[in-house]
Amino acid sequence: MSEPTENYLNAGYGLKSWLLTTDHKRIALLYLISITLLFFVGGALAGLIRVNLLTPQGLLVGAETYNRLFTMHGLIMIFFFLIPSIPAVLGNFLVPMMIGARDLAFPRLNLLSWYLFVGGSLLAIVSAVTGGVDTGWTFYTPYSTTYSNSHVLPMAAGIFITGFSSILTGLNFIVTIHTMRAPGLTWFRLPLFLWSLYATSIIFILGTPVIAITLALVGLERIFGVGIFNPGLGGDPVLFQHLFWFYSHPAVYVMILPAMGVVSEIIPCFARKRIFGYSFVAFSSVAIAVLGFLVWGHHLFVSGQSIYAGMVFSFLSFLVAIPSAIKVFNWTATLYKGSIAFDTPMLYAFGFIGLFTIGGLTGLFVASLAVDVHVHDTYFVVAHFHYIMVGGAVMGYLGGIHYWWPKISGRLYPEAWARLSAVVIFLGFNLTFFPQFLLGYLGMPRRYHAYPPEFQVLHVMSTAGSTILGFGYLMPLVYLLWSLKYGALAGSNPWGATGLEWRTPSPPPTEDFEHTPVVAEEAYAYSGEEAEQHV
Amino acid sequence: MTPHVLSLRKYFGVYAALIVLTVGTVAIASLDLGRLNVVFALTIAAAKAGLVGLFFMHLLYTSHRTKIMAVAGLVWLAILIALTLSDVLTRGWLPVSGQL
Amino acid sequence: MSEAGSALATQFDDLEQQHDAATLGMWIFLVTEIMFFGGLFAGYAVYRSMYPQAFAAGSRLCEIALGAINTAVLISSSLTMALAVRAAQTGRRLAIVALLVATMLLGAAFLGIKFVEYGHKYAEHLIPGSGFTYTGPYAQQVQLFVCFYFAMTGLHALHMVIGIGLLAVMAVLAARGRFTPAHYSPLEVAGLYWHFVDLVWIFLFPLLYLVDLHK
Amino acid sequence: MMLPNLPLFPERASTIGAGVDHLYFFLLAVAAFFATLIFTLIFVFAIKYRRRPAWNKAQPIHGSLPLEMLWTAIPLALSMVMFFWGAGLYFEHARAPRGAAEIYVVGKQWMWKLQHPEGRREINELHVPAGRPFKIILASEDVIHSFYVPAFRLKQDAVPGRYTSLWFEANKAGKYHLFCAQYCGTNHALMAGWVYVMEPVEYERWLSGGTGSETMAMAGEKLFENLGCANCHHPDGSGRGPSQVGLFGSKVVLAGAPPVIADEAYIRESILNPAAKVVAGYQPIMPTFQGQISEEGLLQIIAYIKSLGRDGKSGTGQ
Repeated sequence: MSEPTENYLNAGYGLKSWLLTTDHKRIALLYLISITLLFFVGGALAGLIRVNLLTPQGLLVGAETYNRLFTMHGLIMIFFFLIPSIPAVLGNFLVPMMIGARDLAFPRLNLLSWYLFVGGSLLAIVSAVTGGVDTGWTFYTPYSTTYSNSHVLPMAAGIFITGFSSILTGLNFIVTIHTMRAPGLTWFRLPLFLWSLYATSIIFILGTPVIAITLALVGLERIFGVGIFNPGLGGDPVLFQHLFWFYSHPAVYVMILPAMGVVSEIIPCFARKRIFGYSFVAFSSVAIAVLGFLVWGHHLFVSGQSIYAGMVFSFLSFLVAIPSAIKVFNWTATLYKGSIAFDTPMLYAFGFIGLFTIGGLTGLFVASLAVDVHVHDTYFVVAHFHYIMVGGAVMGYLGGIHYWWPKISGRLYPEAWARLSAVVIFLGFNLTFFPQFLLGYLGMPRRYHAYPPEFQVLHVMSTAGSTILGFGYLMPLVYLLWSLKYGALAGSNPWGATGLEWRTPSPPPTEDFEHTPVVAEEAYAYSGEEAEQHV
Repeated sequence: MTPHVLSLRKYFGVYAALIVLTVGTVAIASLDLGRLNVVFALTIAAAKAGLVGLFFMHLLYTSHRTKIMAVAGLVWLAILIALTLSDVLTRGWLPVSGQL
Repeated sequence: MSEAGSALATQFDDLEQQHDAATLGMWIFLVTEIMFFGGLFAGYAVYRSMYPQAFAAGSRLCEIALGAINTAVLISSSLTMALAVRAAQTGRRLAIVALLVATMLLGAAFLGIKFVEYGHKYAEHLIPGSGFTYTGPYAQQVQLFVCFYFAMTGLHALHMVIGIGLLAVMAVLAARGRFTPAHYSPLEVAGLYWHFVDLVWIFLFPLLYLVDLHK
Repeated sequence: MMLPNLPLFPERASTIGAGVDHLYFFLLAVAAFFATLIFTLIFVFAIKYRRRPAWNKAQPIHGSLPLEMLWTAIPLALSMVMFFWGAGLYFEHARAPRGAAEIYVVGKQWMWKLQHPEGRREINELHVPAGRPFKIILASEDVIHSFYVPAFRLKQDAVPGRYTSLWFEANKAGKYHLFCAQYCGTNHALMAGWVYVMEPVEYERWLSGGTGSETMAMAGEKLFENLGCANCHHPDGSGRGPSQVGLFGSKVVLAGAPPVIADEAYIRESILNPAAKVVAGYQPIMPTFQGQISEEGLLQIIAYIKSLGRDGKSGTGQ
């Protein structure tokens, strides 16, 4: 097997051929590089937080610095890593390839969205290096509008701009999936990854503008000293929370839905089976996206929100549990009587299911009104959303990166190291965050730079876990880069997977396919026979 | 691709209707109808928006999926406003002795 | 064919698919715009329900005549815009340019009148902030209303400015003969945007100018 | 449940706590069941159907409608149990029993200022007797804070510009953490203190041990005089403003608006923004007191007005 002579990576050299590219695959790589940098910045901040919490008084830094650390950690990880992660990297790379198209519908908008992302991240970094923001990633008013002396404005502007990057990505995906599918590729033959990205795009389109206008209003209120959230004028601080969470709760589904899509690709491939209950998995993605918009008020159970609204939001929140449960059961059932291989992507997928299950089940605790009153704004919530966003979304992201790495780079990574990294991350993650559930129910509030001494043992366990987790995240960085030069050539379909993206060489040519493919069968049409294509 | 061309008559007819409705909304606002004032104002605005959307923006003649998109935007706006108001309007419901 | 070929981007199979994608894309963008303004509308709804008298009092500060004239101006610009698209559908190049110019002029007139209104507000010290002076009852909540007035009309005016810029580009393209009955998607899409800006105003007018005239 | 230095379960000291903990145990049981089920199935399938020469043919199974129905219905049913259970407790927590003593709490960066109706003030400490319901009325001078006592399983944000409240009845003497749970700026973590639940006898001793013996209502009455409120608001209703006797909790008929119940929020609004709701038959001539009175002062005046009687009945006064 030799590398195809002409592919998207060698189609042009030099900075210009990258910075002015409209090739969705190259834009995906630009995103990959940007968000990887930001991930390690956010990770370093998390490391500092964990070290600081080793002692009850705070080991390293004082209150002011600590508040900036956790705020910047949250902002960078959420807005500049998790939200773009799978959609902008894997989605950009795969959406046209999975539907047999030459590119997205609007390639220049796609490039623009990357530039917006870079512009937004630069503003965030400017805000960070000039002193950072200390409002918490939630920007609650009136602290963010009136009382904080930190650099809220550049950060809000950065998020505003990055929001438009998300909007353009979502718009591009929806239009592309609607109008550019290959002949024969009906909606119910689409890979489930595309269903999940479609659902994600709905959230980008309908949710992002609301956070954009909300943060713009916060910015204006800071500039002019008056505004609609000002309690002195009769402004309602709880209104800000409504507008903020209208986007920011669905944003959690922006993070988890694409990861669910990735897992729905990986499991059939390594179990050599069609996914169990295709249409249930597909529709549950859409159901999660839609229901996800109806539950934001569960962040406001103790905020002074009307208790009747609280009950409505609690009820609706429980309903979201159902499509999530359907997905987990269907993935599990897919394994039944499969032919299961334990390649790295599959290990990540198992890790995803395990951690997402715990994250999802603890979601029931925080959706439940009376229990949430106790655990709201404690480490219980911190642990819960890390199980979803890190245990779920990041595991899915890494699983996807490993699954499609041969396609992206044309090379195979060292399998033993990769399996080790999956195990290390899984163990490190649980050691980091499981103790935080206990801390939370004990009553340890979040965003504390110092804490009562009886919580120390659990904090030390958590910090120990985070060290392991940090090493786990560094491992793929090293061996994936190594594989670019030394990895074995992958060939077009190293996993023996179905799906159009595997029908074209690795790395793919610029126009994705030599001939527009025609689709004649359902997704995941694994014959059951193990084709020994494994290298 | 053959475009769907609407007659000039239709365009001018819609225009005339829009102007009439604008005058109408000012006129009705000057009557004291209590709570109905806001209902009329929004109904007329919705009617005008409908005319612009259906004819000027050709919504009447586009694909179903475009119509669904437009409706989705309105539905989500309604969700945002309705669920937010579900909090604001019910805050005072608890009796005073147990005022939250 | 050569004309069609130059208008067709490589990722599409034919002009119809391209037109489909362009209009769908624009509609999706307009949906995001609905939600963008939607945040303000939601805030408006909340505060109007909390402070009905203050909102009525604040609304008295708006000049109904100017608002109504502006509504008519904007509706007229929507008509000329729609006719410009129609001219492209029927292949009349000069008419497209003329109608686009008319649309832009009407848009500029709208902004001019808006500017006059802002000027009056400035002269009457009704700009929110430390200089805000209002002596009637509910002074604080009236200021809240005025915040909404400026945020909503300001955001709307910003969209108008962008729209006029967009139409200027379209006018140049039209003058160069880029639009044919087979390919006029950019003009259609720009038109959708313009009509949307009109739609927003159609709601802003009664919500800002005509609040409970009898309270 | 206590290992040395490794607590696993929080202390419980309120009547509400048991209900919350029981729901928590139910949730824990459901979560443990499903987590175990899923993990076991994955583990068993992964081992049993691992790819090997003797098992290299996966069975083509596409799905099963009965199974899908089953695993939609069971989570739905369980989550509805959780919803009603949690909502019931929540509703109970929101309604203070009549006769609960009221403690006024103001949060400000970064301390809690508390005042008992009998007048004793505290900072970052709250002394209460076991076995008596208390209602906490929360206000904030600056940003959002959150009054959190883990041992009571209770938390409520203090929101600037309005009042919120919570109630509890402590049932176990001891010393418990009081936290601020809503991030409020630099020293958020230091906005913490203690709740001392005491035996009733001890509490009485503590109450009488305070220096300032002026009750909240008395302090409020003083403010009422000093700010000149009494010039217009005569008790017999003869002044230019309406009487405050029996005002609290009564229905107030307004000029040009539907009637309202006079609660804390109404009184607060009427002091800070008098023109917002004008009592029928009176002129809107009252000036605003915004900027002239602190949140604590407002609460004192409210306490004073409450002392003048409730629900239209005149009270004892002070």
